[in-house]
Amino acid sequence: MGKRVINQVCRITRTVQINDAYFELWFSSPEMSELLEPGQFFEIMTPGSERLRIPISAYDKHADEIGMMIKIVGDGTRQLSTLKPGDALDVVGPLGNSFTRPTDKRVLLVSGGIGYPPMFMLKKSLDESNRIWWVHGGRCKQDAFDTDCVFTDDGSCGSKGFATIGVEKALSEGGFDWLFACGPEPLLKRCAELAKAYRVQCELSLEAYMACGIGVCYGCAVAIKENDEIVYKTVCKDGPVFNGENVVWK
Amino acid sequence: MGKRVINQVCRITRTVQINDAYFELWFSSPEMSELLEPGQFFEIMTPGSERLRIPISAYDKHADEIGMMIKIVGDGTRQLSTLKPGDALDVVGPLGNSFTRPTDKRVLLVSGGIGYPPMFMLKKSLDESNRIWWVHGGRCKQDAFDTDCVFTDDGSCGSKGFATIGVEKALSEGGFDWLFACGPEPLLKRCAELAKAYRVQCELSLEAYMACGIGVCYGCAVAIKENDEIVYKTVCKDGPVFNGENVVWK
Amino acid sequence: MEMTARLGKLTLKNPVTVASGTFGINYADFFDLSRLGALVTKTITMDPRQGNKPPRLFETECGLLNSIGLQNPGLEGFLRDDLPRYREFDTPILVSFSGNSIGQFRKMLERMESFEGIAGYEVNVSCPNVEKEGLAFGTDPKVVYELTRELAKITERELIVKLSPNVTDIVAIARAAEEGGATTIALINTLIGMAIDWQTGKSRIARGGAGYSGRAIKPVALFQVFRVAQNVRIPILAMGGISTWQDALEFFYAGASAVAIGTRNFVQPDATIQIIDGLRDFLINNDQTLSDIIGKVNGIES
Amino acid sequence: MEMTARLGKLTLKNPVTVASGTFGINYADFFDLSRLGALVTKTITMDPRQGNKPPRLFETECGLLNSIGLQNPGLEGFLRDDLPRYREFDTPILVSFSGNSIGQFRKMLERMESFEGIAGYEVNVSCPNVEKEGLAFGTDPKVVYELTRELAKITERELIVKLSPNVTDIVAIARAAEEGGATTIALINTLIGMAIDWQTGKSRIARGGAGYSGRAIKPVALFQVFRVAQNVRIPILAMGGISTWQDALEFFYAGASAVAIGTRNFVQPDATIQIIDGLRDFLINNDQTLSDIIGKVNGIES
Ligand SMILES: Cc1cc2nc3c(=O)[nH]c(=O)nc-3n(C[C@H](O)[C@H](O)[C@H](O)COP(=O)(O)OP(=O)(O)OC[C@H]3O[C@@H](n4cnc5c(N)ncnc54)[C@H](O)[C@@H]3O)c2cc1C
Ligand SMILES: Cc1cc2nc3c(=O)[nH]c(=O)nc-3n(C[C@H](O)[C@H](O)[C@H](O)COP(=O)(O)OP(=O)(O)OC[C@H]3O[C@@H](n4cnc5c(N)ncnc54)[C@H](O)[C@@H]3O)c2cc1C
Ligand SMILES: Cc1cc2nc3c(=O)[nH]c(=O)nc-3n(C[C@H](O)[C@H](O)[C@H](O)COP(=O)(O)O)c2cc1C
Ligand SMILES: Cc1cc2nc3c(=O)[nH]c(=O)nc-3n(C[C@H](O)[C@H](O)[C@H](O)COP(=O)(O)O)c2cc1C
Ligand code: FES
Ligand code: FES
Repeated sequence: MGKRVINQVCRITRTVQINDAYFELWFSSPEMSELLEPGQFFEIMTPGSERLRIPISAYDKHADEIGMMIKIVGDGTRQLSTLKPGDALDVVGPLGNSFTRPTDKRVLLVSGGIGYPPMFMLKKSLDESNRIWWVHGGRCKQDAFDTDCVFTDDGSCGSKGFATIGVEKALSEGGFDWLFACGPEPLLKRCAELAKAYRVQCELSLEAYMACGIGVCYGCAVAIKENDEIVYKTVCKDGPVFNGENVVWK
Repeated sequence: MGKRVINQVCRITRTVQINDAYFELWFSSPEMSELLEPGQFFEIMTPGSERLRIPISAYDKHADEIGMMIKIVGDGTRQLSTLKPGDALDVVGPLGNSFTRPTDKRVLLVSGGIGYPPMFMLKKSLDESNRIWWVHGGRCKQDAFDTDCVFTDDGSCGSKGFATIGVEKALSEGGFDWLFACGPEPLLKRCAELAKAYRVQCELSLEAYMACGIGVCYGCAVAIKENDEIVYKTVCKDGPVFNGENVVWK
Repeated sequence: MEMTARLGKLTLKNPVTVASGTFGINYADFFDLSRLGALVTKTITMDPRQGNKPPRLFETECGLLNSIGLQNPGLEGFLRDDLPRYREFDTPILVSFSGNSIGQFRKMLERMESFEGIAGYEVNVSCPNVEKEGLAFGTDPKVVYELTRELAKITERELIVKLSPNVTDIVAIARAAEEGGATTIALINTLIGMAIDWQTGKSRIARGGAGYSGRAIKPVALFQVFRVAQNVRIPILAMGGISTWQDALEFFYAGASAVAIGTRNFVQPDATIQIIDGLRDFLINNDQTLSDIIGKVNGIES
Repeated sequence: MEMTARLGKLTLKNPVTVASGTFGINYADFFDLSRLGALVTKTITMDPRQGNKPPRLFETECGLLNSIGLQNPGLEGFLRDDLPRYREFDTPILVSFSGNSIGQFRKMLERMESFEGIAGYEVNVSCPNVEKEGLAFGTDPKVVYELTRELAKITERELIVKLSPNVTDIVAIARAAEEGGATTIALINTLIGMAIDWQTGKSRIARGGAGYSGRAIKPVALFQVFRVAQNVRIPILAMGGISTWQDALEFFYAGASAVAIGTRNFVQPDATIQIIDGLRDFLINNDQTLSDIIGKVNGIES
């Protein structure tokens, strides 16, 4: 790929507690900020940690500052949530490929839960010539973020039900050229199916358990169709963004 | 032995930073305080720890409050040094046997470094009819505590040299009936030799790496002469106090 | 909540016991030992044993090294001093024992047969076999088969064979024990590890190599339990790094019928009770019984 | 500071390399790979391999489970695409490879012999042997001896045999490799472990069992290195949970001539460099050389 990956101990510049489960973490790195593209991610850890790094997507950037949005789901993310401005964060990145950025198209963004941050960054980087509609789904109010159309499983915010309802509605109204999605696998799978049915180009950002993050260990394999063959690609290096048509679902 | 051992989560009532390396930790436990005798120890940990408990001698007590004096030597003791009043401490104890308490005798107390706390408690509990002389040795000023006669390896406090000089001096002046000691092995060994040479009764408090702390795992074995046989005794249950004559030195 | 566990010929009131050598009567200070599903004793040998030179213990980053060397009062000392105290508790007593030849194993078992209050035996085959150049009994399926068969002939009690994990083919050994007449397989005994003080080059344990237990070995134990469960029909008593009731559930899913807690007792003296309570609450909350879980691991595709 | 290390036929500029499968050219983004004592490639096989079904990774409390299944581009793909890139660095390239029969191992080695820029081979014998009912090559001393002898006949290059720790008698296997003509023994490959999601009963790894590496296995690796060092004359390349230069020192004391860093690379991409620098500083501060340390473990009494 030829893209450079950097390992730096960076300073936390800002933290935002969004709600009980989600927080933002901002760090400063002119070098990474310059390289960063939407869809890419970082492998981060607090210095001295003995555990694997935690893969986290880029969410936003302001000049030298890079923002991430993180959901507390276990020990590692809980530990990250205790960081304060001035603390050190050991970052490897930017990692992985990025989304296609169309111009002058109708674009459907779809995010589920913590799939929100990469979509946010993609949206910001899309040319103004595009017309964008963003459907977001979450389990409850906590997982609901400001988008054009919000669904929650329990109806505590936006419409009740799965985001796929909103996706299908949007696509069935027609006119979309592109669908970009990030979120849980069932959502992505449905997006791929709908995109195919409605003949919309589709790029999905996948997740996988990761170790190296740079394409050497083959730990983060995902089955991808390539010239009618099924091969295992690395989510960390060949992805995380894949053409929706090529993903082989479990 | 029939003595009861308690496992309690206690409150830290007080902490004292003695110097960079030593601190005091006080916790409250009416039950343990009642049972406690000088020479005994506790196995302590911060609740939730995954590591073996840390054996720490009783240092002092005031009514329900029990004090320990701890030297920071590694991760576990460093972690303990961060505890604050009100924090929880998971304590197993009191453990092990205790010193003989003579009456109306001349008693020599000897401590080396972190061997100080059990001697402190022993001294407090000795009958006023006894006449006591206490020799303490340490590596440097930090390890020197208030006693009748202090030695440091580097001469930074008290006399320069090993505590054994003070022990020999005291014994050679004669009149001692008892020697109690706690500290590093070479010191204890020399005390045992000197006690024998000067025909003084001798009890030593030994250390060993421990797991269970209650005499079931046989991990803390020390070789002890018993009826002309050499057997392995447990420091945690048969000890930590042994008759100096019976200890088999490496 | 019904939590009984079948272990060979026994029905335990719950599926949690203790790992040999990590527990003793002294734990009665902390809780009522009758609450345990069973009580496994420290391994005893025919003659008293002094054990190994100290230092015998060292805690590594995630586990424990021990080199006790089976220090124990010998069979007669055990029968005279310890067994009566074990019998005071309302839970089956399983006596762990080891010999240096098949004949010695048999003699020990014969002697114990005449004592009441022993529900069964745990045969520790990790010890050197004097008849086979000191190779551990547990490394040779033929020897394990013969030993088990000899012992099965002379007892009607529960006969657990406890395996060492340090073998090329654990399944072959487990099958040999099953064929020989074992009624339960226990695994795993400790791995073998070492630690050296990098500042001085001194071995942390006087003997060099030492038994390695605790959290670090859990994945290894889980895999061996899984493998054996796939290949034998008798129940499995699982151990190896189990510290929480969640750990215990992993072992049940892998195929264990009961679990034993070892190294964790040193950290948390009532670990067994916390695990029993945690399991019971889990089963109640999920409206499940153990049999819904035992051996029901899923998601494996090759 | 003089830190050269002798490894069989090679003299390395320092005693630190990488463990096969945990490293690749991409690490050149983080530091100059020429600083490494040597570069060991991921294991390659004759034909390209897809690898195992995901999920392939799971981090346990103190280690890592992996089930990659030797995904690799095959020998020709490696020689065409990867080897030229490896050769750009000023450090010996050691190609790790594996076959499914002695014949296939030999063919692969013969093909590689005709390529420049390969300093030696690391023979991965942890793979199933199709000629012996799929039992791993590395579990049978006879097979290891034959395989090594066949390969030693046809190369003058450094010939490392990398052993699996999952055997009853590691010394027998190491001796077989030595007798067959190996110039270095590498150990250990991964233990085998498993993890299950206690909430769902799902195996964390699609294949069930998986390679277990990282800090948790360090004591096991150290003991096996010690045992083998006591029993063979050829040098040992040690690996298994090494994360710091202090860890590396333990392995040198146990008898290793060089060390390889594996799982730790994932946490700290420049772990190897930190270890090299730490070792150098230690040796300077103590006015020692590696040979003052290698094999000099003390304090062992039995
Ligand atoms: C490319 C990519 C981008 C991501 N972006 C974000 C993001 O922007 N914000 C966010 O909150 N989360 C993101 N995640 C998910 C995040 O990495 C996990 O939530 C985190 O690793 C959980 O760690 P933990 O220690 O808190 O929880 P744990 O208790 O360790 O694990 C919880 C779950 O997280 C997953 N996980 C754990 N370790 C890893 C690992 N090493 N690699 C991958 N998954 C793992 C597992 O599925 C596990 O079941 C992303 C993941 C990937 C792969
Ligand atoms: C009966 C007894 C009474 C003690 N009383 C005191 C006291 O009053 N004050 C005090 O400061 N220290 C006391 N110690 C020593 C104290 O237990 C150790 O310093 C402590 O365990 C070190 O733990 P760490 O994690 O800080 O250091 P680590 O880095 O883990 O170890 C440093 C050294 O401490 C020793 N040690 C580590 N773990 C154990 C263990 N489980 N059992 C025994 N020794 C261990 C080892 O020799 C090791 O080399 C006592 C020890 C014993 C056995
Ligand atoms: C200090 C200690 C002593 C042990 N003694 C014995 C023993 O006498 N007999 C035996 O079969 N296993 C013995 N074991 C092994 C344990 O019973 C158990 O199989 C092993 O430690 C794995 O379980 P754990 O990780 O939960 O401790 C001992 C383990 C330890 C730590
Ligand atoms: C993800 C991963 C992939 C591995 N791939 C290989 C391999 O291809 N060939 C091999 O010989 N060993 C392989 N190993 C084993 C390592 O080389 C090493 O022997 C083992 O992980 C122990 O070292 P460590 O604990 O430092 O990782 C792999 C290990 C891991 C974690
Ligand atoms: S995480 Fe190692 S290849 Fe993707
Ligand atoms: S520490 Fe277990 S017997 Fe003393």
